[in-house]
Amino acid sequence: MASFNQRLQTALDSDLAFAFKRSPVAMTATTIFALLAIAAVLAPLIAPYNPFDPATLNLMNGFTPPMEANEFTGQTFTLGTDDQGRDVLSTIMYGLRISLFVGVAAVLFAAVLGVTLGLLAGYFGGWVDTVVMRIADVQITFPSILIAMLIFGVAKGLTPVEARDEMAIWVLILSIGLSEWVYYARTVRGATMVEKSKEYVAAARLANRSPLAIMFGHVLPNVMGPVLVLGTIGLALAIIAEATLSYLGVGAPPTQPSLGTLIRVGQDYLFNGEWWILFFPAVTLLALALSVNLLGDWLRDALNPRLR
Amino acid sequence: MTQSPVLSVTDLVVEIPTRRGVLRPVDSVSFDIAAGEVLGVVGESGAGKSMTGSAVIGLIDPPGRIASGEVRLNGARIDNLRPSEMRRIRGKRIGMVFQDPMASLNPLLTVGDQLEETIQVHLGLRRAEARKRAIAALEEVGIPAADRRIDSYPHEFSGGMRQRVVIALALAAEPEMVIADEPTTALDVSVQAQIVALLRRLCRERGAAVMLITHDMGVIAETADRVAVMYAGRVVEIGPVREVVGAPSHPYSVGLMGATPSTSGDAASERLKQIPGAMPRLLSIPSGCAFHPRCPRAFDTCDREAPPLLRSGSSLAACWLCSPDHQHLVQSATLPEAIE
Amino acid sequence: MLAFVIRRVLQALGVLLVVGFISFCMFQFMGDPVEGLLGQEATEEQRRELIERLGLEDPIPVQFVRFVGNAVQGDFGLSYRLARPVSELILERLPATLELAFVSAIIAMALGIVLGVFTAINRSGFAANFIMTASLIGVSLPTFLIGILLIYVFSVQLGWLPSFGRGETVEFFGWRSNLGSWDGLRSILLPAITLGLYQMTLIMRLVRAEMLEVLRQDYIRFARARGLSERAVNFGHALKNTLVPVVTVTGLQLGSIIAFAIVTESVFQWPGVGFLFIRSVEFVDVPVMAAYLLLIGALFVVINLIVDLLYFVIDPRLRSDRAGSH
Amino acid sequence: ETLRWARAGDSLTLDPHAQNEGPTHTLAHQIYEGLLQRDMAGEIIPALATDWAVTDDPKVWRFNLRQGVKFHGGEEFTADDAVFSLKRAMKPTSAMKELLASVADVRKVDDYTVDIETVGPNPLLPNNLTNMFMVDEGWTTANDAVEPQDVANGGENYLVRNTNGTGAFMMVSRAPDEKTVLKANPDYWGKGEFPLEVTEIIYTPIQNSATRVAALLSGEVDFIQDVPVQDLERADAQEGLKVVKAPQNRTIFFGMNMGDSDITADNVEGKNPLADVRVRKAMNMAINREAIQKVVMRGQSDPTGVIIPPFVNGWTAELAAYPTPDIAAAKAMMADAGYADGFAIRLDCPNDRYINDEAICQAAVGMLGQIGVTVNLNAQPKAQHFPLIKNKETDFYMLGWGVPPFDSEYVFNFLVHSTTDKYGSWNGTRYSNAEIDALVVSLATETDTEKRNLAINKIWETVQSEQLYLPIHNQILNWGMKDNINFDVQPEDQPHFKFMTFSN
Amino acid sequence: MTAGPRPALVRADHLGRVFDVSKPWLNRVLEGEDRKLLHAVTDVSFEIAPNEVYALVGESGSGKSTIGKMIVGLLQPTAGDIAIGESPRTGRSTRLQMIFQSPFASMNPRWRVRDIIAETIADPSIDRGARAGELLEKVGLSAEDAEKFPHEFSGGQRQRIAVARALAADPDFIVCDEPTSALDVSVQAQVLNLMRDLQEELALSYLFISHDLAVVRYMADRIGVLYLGRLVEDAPRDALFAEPLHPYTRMLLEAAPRLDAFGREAPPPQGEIPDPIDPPSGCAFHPRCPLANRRCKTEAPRTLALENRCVACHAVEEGRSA
Ligand SMILES: Nc1ncnc2c1ncn2[C@@H]1O[C@H](COP(=O)(O)OP(=O)(O)OP(=O)(O)O)[C@@H](O)[C@H]1O
Ligand SMILES: Nc1ncnc2c1ncn2[C@@H]1O[C@H](COP(=O)(O)OP(=O)(O)OP(=O)(O)O)[C@@H](O)[C@H]1O
Ligand SMILES: [Mg+2]
Ligand SMILES: [Mg+2]
Repeated sequence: MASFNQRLQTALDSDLAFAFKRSPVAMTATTIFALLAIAAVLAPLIAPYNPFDPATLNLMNGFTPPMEANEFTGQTFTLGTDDQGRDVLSTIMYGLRISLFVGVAAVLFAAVLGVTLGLLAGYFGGWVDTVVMRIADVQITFPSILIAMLIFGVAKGLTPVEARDEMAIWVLILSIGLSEWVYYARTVRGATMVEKSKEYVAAARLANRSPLAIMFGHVLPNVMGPVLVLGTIGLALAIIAEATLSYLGVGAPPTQPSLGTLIRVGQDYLFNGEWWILFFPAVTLLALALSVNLLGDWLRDALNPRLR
Repeated sequence: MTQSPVLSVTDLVVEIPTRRGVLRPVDSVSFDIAAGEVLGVVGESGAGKSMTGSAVIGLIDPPGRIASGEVRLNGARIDNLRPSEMRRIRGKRIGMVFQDPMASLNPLLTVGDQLEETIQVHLGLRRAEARKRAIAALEEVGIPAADRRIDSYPHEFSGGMRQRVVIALALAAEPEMVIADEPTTALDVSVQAQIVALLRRLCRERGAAVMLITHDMGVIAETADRVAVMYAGRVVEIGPVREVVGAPSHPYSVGLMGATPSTSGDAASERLKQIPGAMPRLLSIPSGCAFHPRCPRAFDTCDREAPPLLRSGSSLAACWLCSPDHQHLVQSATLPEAIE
Repeated sequence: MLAFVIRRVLQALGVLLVVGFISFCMFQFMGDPVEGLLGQEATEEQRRELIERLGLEDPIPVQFVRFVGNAVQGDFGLSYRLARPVSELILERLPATLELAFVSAIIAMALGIVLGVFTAINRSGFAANFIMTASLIGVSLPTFLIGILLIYVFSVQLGWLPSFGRGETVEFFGWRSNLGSWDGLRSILLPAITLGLYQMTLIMRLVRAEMLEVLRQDYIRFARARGLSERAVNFGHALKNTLVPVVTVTGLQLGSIIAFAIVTESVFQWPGVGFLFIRSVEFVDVPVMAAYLLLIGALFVVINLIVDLLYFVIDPRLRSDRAGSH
Repeated sequence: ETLRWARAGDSLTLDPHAQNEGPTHTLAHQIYEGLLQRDMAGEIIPALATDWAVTDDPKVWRFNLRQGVKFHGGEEFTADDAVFSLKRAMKPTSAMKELLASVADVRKVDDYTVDIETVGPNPLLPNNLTNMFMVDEGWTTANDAVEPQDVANGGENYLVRNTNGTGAFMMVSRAPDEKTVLKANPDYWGKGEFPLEVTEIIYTPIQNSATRVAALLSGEVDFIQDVPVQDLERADAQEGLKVVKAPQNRTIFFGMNMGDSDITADNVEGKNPLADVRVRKAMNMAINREAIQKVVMRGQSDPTGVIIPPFVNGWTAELAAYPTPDIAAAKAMMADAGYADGFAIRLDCPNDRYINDEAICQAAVGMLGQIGVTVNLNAQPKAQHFPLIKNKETDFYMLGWGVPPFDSEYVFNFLVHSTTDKYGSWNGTRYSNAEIDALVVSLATETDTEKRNLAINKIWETVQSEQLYLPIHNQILNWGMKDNINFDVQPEDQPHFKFMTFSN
Repeated sequence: MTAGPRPALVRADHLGRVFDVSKPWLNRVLEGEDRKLLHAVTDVSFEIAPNEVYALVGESGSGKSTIGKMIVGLLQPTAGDIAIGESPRTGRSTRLQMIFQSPFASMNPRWRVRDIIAETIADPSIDRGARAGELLEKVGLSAEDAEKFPHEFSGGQRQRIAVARALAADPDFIVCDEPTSALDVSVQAQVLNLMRDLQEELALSYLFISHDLAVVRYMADRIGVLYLGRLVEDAPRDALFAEPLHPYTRMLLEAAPRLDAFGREAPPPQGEIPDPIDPPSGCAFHPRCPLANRRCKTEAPRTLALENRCVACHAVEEGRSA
């Protein structure tokens, strides 16, 4: 048990940590991401208002500029309010929650699905491989937007209207996840085929290990590097995809706006001077995606042994 | 060996700054190679052989660099030339052959493209002439039907043929000096013999000096005129091949030869001699003589001071045992047969 | 190679069939074409008549078979909304989208490759690092936001470039082109940049990564050791080898350029197929939507095929007879 | 002057009898003309008919045609063309036939006189003729287009893409959804009668409202319809631009299923909360119409308490009065009705049909939330929304209703009468009252205006006391244009460019 | 081939392995090609006695690894049988172990050494940690090393770990596939010595695969020479080196560089190994063979059993080889 400190120490001494401490970009990106994530996770505790509870909204607060008192109600909001009188700051925090939740869940979903299929395809080859890769081919024919619209269409037809708002988030996760798994599957399949031919797998077979034990015990840990990089970049992609879908009106419901929904709403007010409705969510989205992308980028370089 | 050397390396130091400190893969290396002479460079993996070769031809990847020392080609310094000038020397006056013939050729260009390109750059010929020269070069390295094969892509050749192409490329401009970095490691024994013979024949015909880098003692013994043994970035012994291979002075050379199994002799059933431990990493090179922790005959001076190359017979060895001050040690204990 | 092509074509047909089925099914769930077609005040009788005429009451497999059969002949029926043959509608608008995609792809590829090579060669230089970091902003900004920003800055604030539409077009052999007039060129600039920016960053980053990989290869060292100039090494040897993976990704990106044109076209009011698609979704114009999805599927498949064939051109290893054995 | 004009949608077809739809008529009006037309104030004025009157037979209207009018193709306009055009508009594939349902026959009297006979006396016939365009008989027949385009069946004919009208403008080129160019008709009969200052029209549909506004702001177009309310101020304030407004003939309201004993869209088992008039009244009381007007509509609406705009016969100020929002009183009424803890219900709402439709619904969600009605908003495109109402699949929905004949009867027929074959097709409230139904039916044949108006009043009283609908507001139309354009907003949202003038 | 003096521990009987390297079906149909079969191993028979080291030598692609994998059961033979002890072998057995060529690829880099070694421990009653430490000490490392990861060791140390892992299954027989070809001479000597010591101490049998005649000479009791998947000569070590019978064996011996042959300039052997998919007719070695005659081109030689050794060569059979 003394090994925890020891392990921590090992982790801190590891190449990755070393590279991390040396990279101001990585540190800044992590800080920004952490701040945004904390704001999202703690939103119900720290946000000044709850924008998702329509009964608490006062429409008369609508379009209040940042730091100015509303002309009817006299209330003041740090980042102003949107068209429904929602506090933009609180809405961004809650919107971040949705964006992050959808992003993380979509990535997890895509990764689990893609990694599993990739492992199976790469390890067993043959018809398993053919089937998985042909599905991937079809899948890749549809860009994520179309996949999402498709799933939305289907989900819309299948779910009762009452359930739609709750379903919306899960449908987003499903559709983004489904459009991304191919990348994991392809990467993992390739890496698995490389790993499979390595002698340690033969050694494990000699020890009478089952294929599943070999796949998950031996191969999986060794293909996780690229998966980690893909996952980080995929997180940024998923966040942007969610925003785009919500922007197109097939994402998060208007009563529970995500960053994309906020931008869609805000875009209508760009030309008339009510810039804050678009600006703050857009900047937040950019900061979120950028920090994740920077991290992914850095991670890719840091994990690449040849660049070290 | 009285004529002036084609290549002369003096106190060459290569440094690579890394985040864990500055590495010295090559440390105060000196040697000469005369025209028509083959200098074999042996040593275990990581000893700095390739790095020395790269330093000579000026191809050390940044951030690595030549920190000090001189490289002279026919008397003129080449280690401080501008890139454009160095480029004119590379390929033209110094040719280089790498280990892996599979990887040395650009897979997307035909063999002819790569040959003609090189010939045009160095000899300033027109395309048609360059092509003729290229075919001739291929014939010379023993590629049958060269005029047809010239338009083939590298993958259409077997490993041995590919290495012949690489040699043709390296020698296309008739350089005075050839550096062959493990030219046969990736090949089978029967092909290895062919390639070594080819290299030796071509260089002899052209009077080129050859630096033959390998870790195969046997190849060195059969091919080289002189041998330099490297250990942890330094030349520990250099001298005529018969002496260094047959009767080495440095304990490391002794160990190396003893550890090499052989197809001849009678010692087949006897144990191989073995040197304990392994070569140190560049980050933790021991003080003094780098070999002293593994050396069965180390004494107190060895871990304090690095030995210079000292004369021992007709070769030079970097070992305090060869120093006149320590001759008594040599005499008192005749070299033990087995170092274990 | 013939076998390869045939196999690819067969695969492509399989993919298209699946795509067709999906697109067909998808629209079974979306909206009610009858309402879209007849409007608010139609009588029950009219509705029944229409349902019958469109065959909307047949079992789904029957409808699908009919759909495929017609699709094969290029007949996607008539648009519910515009009452014109879908194939004609699509053909009419395809040039706008293809041209937009083409210009975006050119911008993306030209800039992407140049910047990628630049950042790879000057790996640790300030400019390269700056470009690399800035490029991340490119991949972090959603397309729609880029479009809005460009319009805001270049049309509304500066008034330099048009904010919508194709502007003046010139007709060459029945192909209406933006590239023939100054106004047309001005009009295509903002949408093309919007659409191409993301792909450009992707291509640039890919080229850089591949180039760095290639520059580490032995044959590059060997080329240097033969005294070839940096230029010959970087462009004659390294770039060519970089192109193999870049071609695939660029090919795939071209496909997604066309698909992502949906967003750009709707922001810039670009009269292309993507715009047609969005309008059709609003009106639940099933034939147009189905045809669009099939078109995208077909484009992807064709592009993939071309990419695969390009491989043969670029990489001699694939051309050899021994490709099957290793 | 060249006029660059943009609006959200494009004309659906050029065949003037194939679609009964605003934007389609707008374009047609520039090219074709009817016997009569509405001017920019909405008044009926002569067009191809110079005068008209009921003959001695109250079932026959006589129209005297304008002489010397030429089609763009050079053919002269005569009574034959008028008879042909009206008959064409009555063909089964015509979308205009419902408007001529009362017409029994159309007869040529002489070359410049036409009689229209109706089934019964129809004093309102001219109202139905303003969008009834005249085509040339010879040209149409020669091009094999006697039958109007069969839109429902995906048909096509020569007229879909070719035009030959008598109007002030002629087609130069057209790419649907993209760009249409018209130029002035040099031989127009109305020279001297209309300003005719516009010489060329370049019409570009721009669906995205931000882009449309951007186009106006950046000067790429001169005139746009449907300015988003939030940009009115900016557009108006911008140097060289102005916005003109007028009330529109359209009211926005919510409908509630009060007729069924249980409904599916709520969370109450075995009961229909909307069936209780106290609940409906409470909900009406919870809606803050002024907040919607101020914030959502930026003042561009007239809050109202009745589902007809003021120009419609039957409208009174009392009907239009609406309660001030009173959450406490509303809650009390909810408690009275047994819903002290409220209930949940789904609200179906279009998101691409009315001005800020989705935002209004969202606002309502918040307001109703304050009296304990938890509303799940289902906003979707009109193509999916309207079938819900027609198929009676929604229990709480938004709808907007225009009244082209300017009479309450039209509203009652569609929205108040219980749903039968002929009536109540848009009555999503499932309200059914035999007495009221009988009254509604009687309006059609009642010729005594006073009696008729009394009946109308009676019906409205019931509608209001039953709180059949939750009215929100009447929409206000606005057009944005260059400062130098003089143009009034037409209440039907139909710009007739021949009336446009420029001041320099 | 020959029945040894002792009962054989491992017997390979007319072993063969064919790989299908044909192009996909469609290509073959269109291009009118036949199925392409690669005969990696053809008709190979040998026996390994208990406590004997049997070596297979041959150049790259001669089928050495394929035979090794078939013996341990990683590959199924397409022809012939393998018998372990008395019974024909069924399935894989942990009593047969293998040591691989690459000290880097043969160990999962994410696993601790203890787990790597323990994975092969077959007996569940054994305390794995203790056993791993024990084995590490046996191969000259320390028990504490069990906690480390493979990358913390040098190549030679890793090969020792590989030996420890093989020993963990308590095997009688270990296939060593070029275990030292990735190592430096000084380290190679350590590993070879260790393997020899263990073989004696634990009475193991090895199938020792190598392309290096010198190493084989040091390790093996008996040597089989492979050329293009066929066993061309099989002889006790000393006999083979003293008097190689097959021309290929002679060529190999000739070509091997020697430490004491300074400046030797023997003419190098001719030609390269042919394409195994399309091997020469008759005796596969005939294009490179100085003794080849017409018969060699057409007729594959049978295996000639001589006293204590065998060889497959027409020239030897006809007595032309002297
Ligand atoms: N870019 C680099 N960064 C850090 N260390 C390096 C780099 N390149 C080489 N080295 C180290 O320099 C030392 C000398 O390497 P070099 O390639 O010259 O060895 P070598 O004797 O040729 O070995 P081999 O027989 O394996 O080819 C090695 O320890 C190697 O790890
Ligand atoms: N899985 C496989 N599929 C197809 N061909 C194979 C396969 N494995 C081996 N071969 C072929 O079988 C032949 C023998 O291969 P093997 O690996 O046994 O040779 P080897 O003697 O071990 O060579 P090396 O010294 O290079 O390890 C070779 O030609 C090889 O290409
Ligand atoms: Mg080297
Ligand atoms: Mg092998």
